[in-house]
Amino acid sequence: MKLIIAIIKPFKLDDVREALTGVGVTGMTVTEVKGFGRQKGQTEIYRGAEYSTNMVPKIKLEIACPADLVAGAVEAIKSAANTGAIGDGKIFVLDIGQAVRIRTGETDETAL
Amino acid sequence: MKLIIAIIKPFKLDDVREALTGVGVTGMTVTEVKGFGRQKGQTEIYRGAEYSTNMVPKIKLEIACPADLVAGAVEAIKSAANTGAIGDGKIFVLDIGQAVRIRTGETDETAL
Amino acid sequence: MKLIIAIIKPFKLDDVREALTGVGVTGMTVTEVKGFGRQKGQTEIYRGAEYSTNMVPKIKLEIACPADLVAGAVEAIKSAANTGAIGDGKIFVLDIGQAVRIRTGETDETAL
Amino acid sequence: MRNALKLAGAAGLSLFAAMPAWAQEAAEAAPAVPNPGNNAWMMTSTVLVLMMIVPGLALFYGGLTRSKNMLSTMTQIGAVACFAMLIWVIYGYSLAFGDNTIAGAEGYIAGFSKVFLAGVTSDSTAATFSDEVISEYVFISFQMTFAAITIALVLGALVERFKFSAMMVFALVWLTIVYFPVAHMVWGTDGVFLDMGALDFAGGTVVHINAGVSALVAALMLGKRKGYPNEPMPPHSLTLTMVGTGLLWVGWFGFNAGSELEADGTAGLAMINTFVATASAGLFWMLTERVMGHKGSALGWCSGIIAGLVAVTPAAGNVGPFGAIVLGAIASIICYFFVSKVKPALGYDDSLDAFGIHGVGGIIGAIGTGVFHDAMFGGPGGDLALGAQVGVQALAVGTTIVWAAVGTFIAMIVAKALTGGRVSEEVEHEGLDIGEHGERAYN
Amino acid sequence: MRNALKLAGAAGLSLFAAMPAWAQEAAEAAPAVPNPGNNAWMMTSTVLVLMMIVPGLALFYGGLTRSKNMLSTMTQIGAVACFAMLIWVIYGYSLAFGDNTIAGAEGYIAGFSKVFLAGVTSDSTAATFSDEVISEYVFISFQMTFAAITIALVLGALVERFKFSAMMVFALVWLTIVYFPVAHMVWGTDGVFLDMGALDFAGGTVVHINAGVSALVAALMLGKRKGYPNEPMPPHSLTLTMVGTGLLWVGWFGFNAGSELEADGTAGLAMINTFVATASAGLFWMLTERVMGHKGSALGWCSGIIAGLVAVTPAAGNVGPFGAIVLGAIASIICYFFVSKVKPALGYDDSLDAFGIHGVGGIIGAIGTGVFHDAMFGGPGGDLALGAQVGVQALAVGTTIVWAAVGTFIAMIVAKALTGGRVSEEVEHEGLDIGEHGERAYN
Amino acid sequence: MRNALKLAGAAGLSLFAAMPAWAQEAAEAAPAVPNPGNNAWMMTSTVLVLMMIVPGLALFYGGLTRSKNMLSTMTQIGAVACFAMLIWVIYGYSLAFGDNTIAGAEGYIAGFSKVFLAGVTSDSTAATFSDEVISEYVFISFQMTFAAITIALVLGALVERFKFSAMMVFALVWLTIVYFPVAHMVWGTDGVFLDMGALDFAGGTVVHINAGVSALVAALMLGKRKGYPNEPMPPHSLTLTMVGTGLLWVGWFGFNAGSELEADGTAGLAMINTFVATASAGLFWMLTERVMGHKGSALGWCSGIIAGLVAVTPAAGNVGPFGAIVLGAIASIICYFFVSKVKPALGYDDSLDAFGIHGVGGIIGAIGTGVFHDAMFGGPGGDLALGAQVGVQALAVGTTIVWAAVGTFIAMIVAKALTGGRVSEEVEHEGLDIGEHGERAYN
Ligand SMILES: Nc1ncnc2c1ncn2[C@@H]1O[C@H](COP(=O)(O)OP(=O)(O)O)[C@@H](O)[C@H]1O
Ligand SMILES: Nc1ncnc2c1ncn2[C@@H]1O[C@H](COP(=O)(O)OP(=O)(O)O)[C@@H](O)[C@H]1O
Ligand SMILES: Nc1ncnc2c1ncn2[C@@H]1O[C@H](COP(=O)(O)OP(=O)(O)O)[C@@H](O)[C@H]1O
Repeated sequence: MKLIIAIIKPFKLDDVREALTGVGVTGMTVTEVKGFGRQKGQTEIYRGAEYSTNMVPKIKLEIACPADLVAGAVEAIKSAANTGAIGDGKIFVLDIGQAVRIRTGETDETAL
Repeated sequence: MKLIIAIIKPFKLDDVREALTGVGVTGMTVTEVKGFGRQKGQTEIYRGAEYSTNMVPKIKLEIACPADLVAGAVEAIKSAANTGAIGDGKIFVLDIGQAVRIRTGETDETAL
Repeated sequence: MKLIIAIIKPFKLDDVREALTGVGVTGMTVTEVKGFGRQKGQTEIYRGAEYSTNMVPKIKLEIACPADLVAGAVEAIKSAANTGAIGDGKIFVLDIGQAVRIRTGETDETAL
Repeated sequence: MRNALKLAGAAGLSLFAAMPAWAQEAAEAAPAVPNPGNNAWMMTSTVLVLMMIVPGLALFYGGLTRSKNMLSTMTQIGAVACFAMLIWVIYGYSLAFGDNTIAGAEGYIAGFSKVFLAGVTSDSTAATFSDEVISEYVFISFQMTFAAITIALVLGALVERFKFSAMMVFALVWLTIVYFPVAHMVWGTDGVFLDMGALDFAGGTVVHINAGVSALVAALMLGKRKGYPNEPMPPHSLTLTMVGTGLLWVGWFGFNAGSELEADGTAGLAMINTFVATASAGLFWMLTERVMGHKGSALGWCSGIIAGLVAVTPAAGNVGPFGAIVLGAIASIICYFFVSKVKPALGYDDSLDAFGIHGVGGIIGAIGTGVFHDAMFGGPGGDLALGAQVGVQALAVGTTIVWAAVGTFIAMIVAKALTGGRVSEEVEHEGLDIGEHGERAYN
Repeated sequence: MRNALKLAGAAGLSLFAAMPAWAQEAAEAAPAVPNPGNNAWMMTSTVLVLMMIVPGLALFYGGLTRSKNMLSTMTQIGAVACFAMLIWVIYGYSLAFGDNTIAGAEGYIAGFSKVFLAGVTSDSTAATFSDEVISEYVFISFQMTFAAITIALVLGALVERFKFSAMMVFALVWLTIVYFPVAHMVWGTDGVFLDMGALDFAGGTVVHINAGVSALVAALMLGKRKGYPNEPMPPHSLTLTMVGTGLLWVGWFGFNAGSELEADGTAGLAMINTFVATASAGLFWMLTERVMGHKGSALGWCSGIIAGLVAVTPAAGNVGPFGAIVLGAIASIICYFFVSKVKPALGYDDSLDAFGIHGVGGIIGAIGTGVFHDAMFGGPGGDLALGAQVGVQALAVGTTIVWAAVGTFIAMIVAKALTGGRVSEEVEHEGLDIGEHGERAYN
Repeated sequence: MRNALKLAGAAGLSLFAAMPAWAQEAAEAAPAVPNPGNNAWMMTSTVLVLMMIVPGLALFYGGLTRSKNMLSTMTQIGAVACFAMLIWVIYGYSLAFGDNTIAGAEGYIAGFSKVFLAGVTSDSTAATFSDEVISEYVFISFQMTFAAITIALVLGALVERFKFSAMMVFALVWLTIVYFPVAHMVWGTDGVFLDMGALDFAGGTVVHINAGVSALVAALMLGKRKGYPNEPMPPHSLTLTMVGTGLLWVGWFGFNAGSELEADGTAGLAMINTFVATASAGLFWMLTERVMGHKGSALGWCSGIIAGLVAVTPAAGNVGPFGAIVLGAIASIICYFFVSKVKPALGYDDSLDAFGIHGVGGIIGAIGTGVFHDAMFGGPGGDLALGAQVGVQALAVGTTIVWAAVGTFIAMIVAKALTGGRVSEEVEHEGLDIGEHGERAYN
């Protein structure tokens, strides 16, 4: 089992979720985050005080899935989240050692 | 060392935290997230425009703990967070390679 | 490749980001979280009802970086985030199996 | 509104004393036409009382609830105010201020002569306490807002679990059997409280004691919120509660100084008292917190402001400014202890302290008015039989308490029977915003 | 403001009837000095209408947008109101209320005699509908707020994509070719609507039909928001929308009861109608939702309140309280269907339903005023030729619709030509707060 | 409030000219009774000024702070206003408006004759600038709100680090040695500024220059916020700041038009000027931002609105509408540069620009009043010795600046000595909400 962590642009969330559903992903967890990277943040000015935040609002997805689904899922995210512009985001894949569904106690792949 | 990631229902947070303290967990990090899965979200209507969000508010816990505590911690979460209804959430366990306590510089298990 | 997860005090964010940039880290993802640990939360009272939250606002950083950068990055975080007071936070290091830059499709270390 | 008969005489005299003879004759000869200044002030006052309800009270109460119940709290206040307004013009005004009475109920309720505002036109007038008049439509509107805010105040004890439909049924019954009669007792020309000489300048009995006691009884019958008192339920936005507090204070000048029905010097007295009693109460709550070993708090300031406003309501034109300051301080301190110590000890869930502040503060204000009215304490009342006045005040208070408690009991029984009264556990848990209204306050 | 000529006579008569002979003579002899009571009420009313704009409408509209466009929405409302005020004193007042006329345009527009408020001083007065006067500066200020709120209302259809600069150009043209002429038609002493006997107490035609129709035309010309209707665009803060609703209701008493220009019994009638029509509409919207199988909603309550206020605007002093209740209910039900069913079916993006509520509600109000004015429905109008009055109302409505549509078309063409009209896709996507103003509403 | 003596004569004349002989005699014979219209307007004005403080200023300032200091900011404003009200009735009114004077301090301070409002009853009256009167309780209340808002304004420079207790001590000393004397100099019947013919319609000197200069001195003595100017400190809710701006504008009509003390044509002039100067200033700030290469901003609009209101305060009834428009524009542009360029260059931390807007805008307004009062610029002042008037204005301004600076220095020394002045580093870091009040604004 793998944990896919994807950082995407907020307005791409719906597209990505649909793409993932399309390749068989049934669940995910979504967090509002701020990203720091090549993309520059907006500049805000308040009465002459300029703040360039450098922090850009992003959405983080966490998707646990069986190893054989990973390639498809990564591909789905990659194409759905792509705009071609700086700041499109990243995908990281980690190993999961164990998974449990709280409601049923099912474990590992059946738990996803 | 392991990193336990648990997605639970928000109102179960206090119960789960108490259960974890009971089995010797001394720290954790909590994030407000939205979950997408089997559980259906609420429908909102604003002047005739219906929005079914599909996204349900959840709480994500991250608990770093020594390997020998994992079984107990997972069990504690499982029983404390369980309501038997769809959407109770998941537990994932990952490996941690290294841990540091910033204040003291202690590392690995003593850092937790 | 490694994923560094750091929990720090919110007001240390700018210092830490600068320190990381100094050692060659070019990107990171930031989340507002609440931490539970040794540090005690503030007590709030509303018309006689006391709430001791036990939850302290923290910032979580996630930094994906090549293995050889990890030591420097951990060191940078450690010294920039340190105040010497309880609650300074933790650093965890995990393995990343795969990384993708969404915009270009670049993978692994070139994707970071 | 104060003791009409007594003060009317006095004001009339002083007014006439100040007029040349030709003008006195003219005044006697001419049919009553409202002075635009008085009409203007009463329209302004009416608008101010509406502002107390929406957005004032809606924000004050709403900020204190959890965000998942914000819209429910605000909507219940808004909708019940609307409902009260419609009931008021249909039969409420008639029952409270109509000019006939139901046989056998003299002094307790008026009759049906003004149902559907029968006979009222743009030229109709209502008498003030001197020999002036104001437009009756303005008077009806002004009093309408009093009925609306009173029922809305009761909700403070019931939020976060009371069904919208239950609230509507409750309001219908409660207004009919509690509010209209008590309003008549205080303000009706043959009202029993007026008759016994009870002082109540702006409706402390009708509005605050009435609402507070009813809130307590209704809260006991409805039961606690799930999780109370163990689960933390901190106010979701004290910012909004402070905005509501500010608007309530601002609007209360319509309530108190408007109750004089004229823009005269007594209205000015009611105004200054509404400033200083409130200022005193706001600071004394914070001071009491400090004395008790806590930090002076924002919610403490808000709570003190409201306690002071409640206490000065019956006193507004009946005491001097320094009596008002003392009264505000006393009300604030006692309400503090009631809300922070007595309520938790007793364990009932008066969620937003509708009883703890409006009920308790209202009782202190009513009794205190009897005391500080006396010239000895700087009041405009001359040297009175202090004990006797306090006795009269206490009798009016006691009657109101019993009446409100019994009436609320009946109204809650009916509401529960027809609607179930309380939302389901699931809705309470998800929040009434989604469960009852299908919306979220913040997206 | 109502039919000046007819009612002025009646009020004058009843006033004189109420005065002794010496006073009648005196009144005739003395040059007109404003009664402080009327001046006071009109200043209060003016302030109330400003409160409708900021913070009222700014919150009502702002709460309904997404948080990334909150400041843009509020700033556009605030800035366009400022701009309208300046235009008003420069030439708007003259064109709408000046005492000469442009040859050939009699009845449709006044002239330039009062450009830069030429000749107005602190001693100048404006006549009311009886033989009283108020200070002209007060009258100018009161009417200034009407111009300001009307253009701000139009923005409801254009938010989240209309450029700030485009809005300013649009406002300049629109006020000049739409607002000032229509205001003159309704309120000018030789205005064509006044002349034909159209009833419009507080400006339903000028303000609401005008703004609503213009909003529709402008929205069609501007195009939909990116993502509409597929992407969810829930209100970012219904809490603030409810605050705005409350303030609009509160302020609307200045609008409606102020339009009497005096603090008299007719102002009182306008006041009570503004209470009960609104209360009725607020509840009927929620009721309609229930009947349609949905939950009664907070936004439903707000929408009903506004629909009721809009509908009662032309009717305020022209119908009885029970006519007002029925009118409010009808407006609410029809607006509900328009906004929830007709608009989605037609597919245009009137973002915050400026047409669906102000346009539709305004038309219902205008026609309904013709009906409920009749004594048969409790109105003060005596037994009228009902059909004839309704015909006159419909004619005024129709003329306004055409005038507003054509004028808006021209104003939008100019605005687009000079500024592009719409923000770039990127700005629309990031939000106008950052894109147009370089700020965030919440940090 | 304007130059009482001069204008009183003029108004009196024109009033009498407008009355028939019998009425003149009657007016002379009868003891003074307040016209209900004037009393109504003054009560309304008083309520409006309270609304400027809570919720107006509390939101305006609070929205500009970080969310961790929101409650602290709002509570300090609310509590200091309460405190000022109590001080006012105890001895403040007497020192500012009492009818005796302390020997040797004639023209600078009144005496103790009205301590505890000695001798004031519901029948007491205060003279207006014509031969009318209003109820003294109303006048006391109106002036009370001026004292309360002025001390609250000072806090704008001190928020996010000033201790609650320090603020209370500071307020006590500052009101006593700065506010009451300066108020007497401007408004006392023998006040030195009045005597020298300085024009100050609604208290630009007493309120804005006074508060602004004091804010600057206090900020310098208190020191910068930790992290200023490197750490970003963006406003936590410009939405709430805009709400506060709207309420301040709305309430300011009570402040400015109320300062006429009557609902007459001059009040109308003050009203229209308060509209147009403000509208102009709001737009000109945004325009200046554009000219300087930035985006026109929401906070710019708010800042301009306040700058315009401040500048028109002394000018309100003393200039014509087009003088007001120019004055608003000038004030806005200069304040923009002061706040965005001069302050950062000098490096002190006037956190919310209390000096940059109230101080600077107040000075511009005071000097500008001397200019635009002249008939040449459309003012009501006739053809004046322009230079001489400007000299007088400058002298009053200069005196106020020195007086405020010295008094603030003393008050801060006392406050620091007794309370430490500033919160601990830890509290500043955690936020004053938790540290000083034990609460969070948002949960
Ligand atoms: N090394 C990293 N570790 C974790 N997150 C990163 C890292 N680099 C970038 N990110 C995340 O990815 C987002 C996009 O990165 P950025 O460098 O702006 O553009 P691009 O996606 O085109 O490479 C960032 O906003 C941040 O959230
Ligand atoms: N594959 C997944 N990866 C990450 N999180 C998931 C995944 N599936 C579910 N979740 C999280 O668990 C929550 C509960 O899942 P859901 O399918 O609704 O019910 P259940 O817990 O009963 O299986 C979801 O809201 C989501 O936050
Ligand atoms: N076992 C843990 N797993 C995950 N996060 C932890 C753990 N222990 C502590 N934390 C995080 O680190 C923060 C600081 O920990 P704390 O025990 O308060 O002090 P210190 O950093 O000095 O050890 C906590 O607020 C929490 O967010």
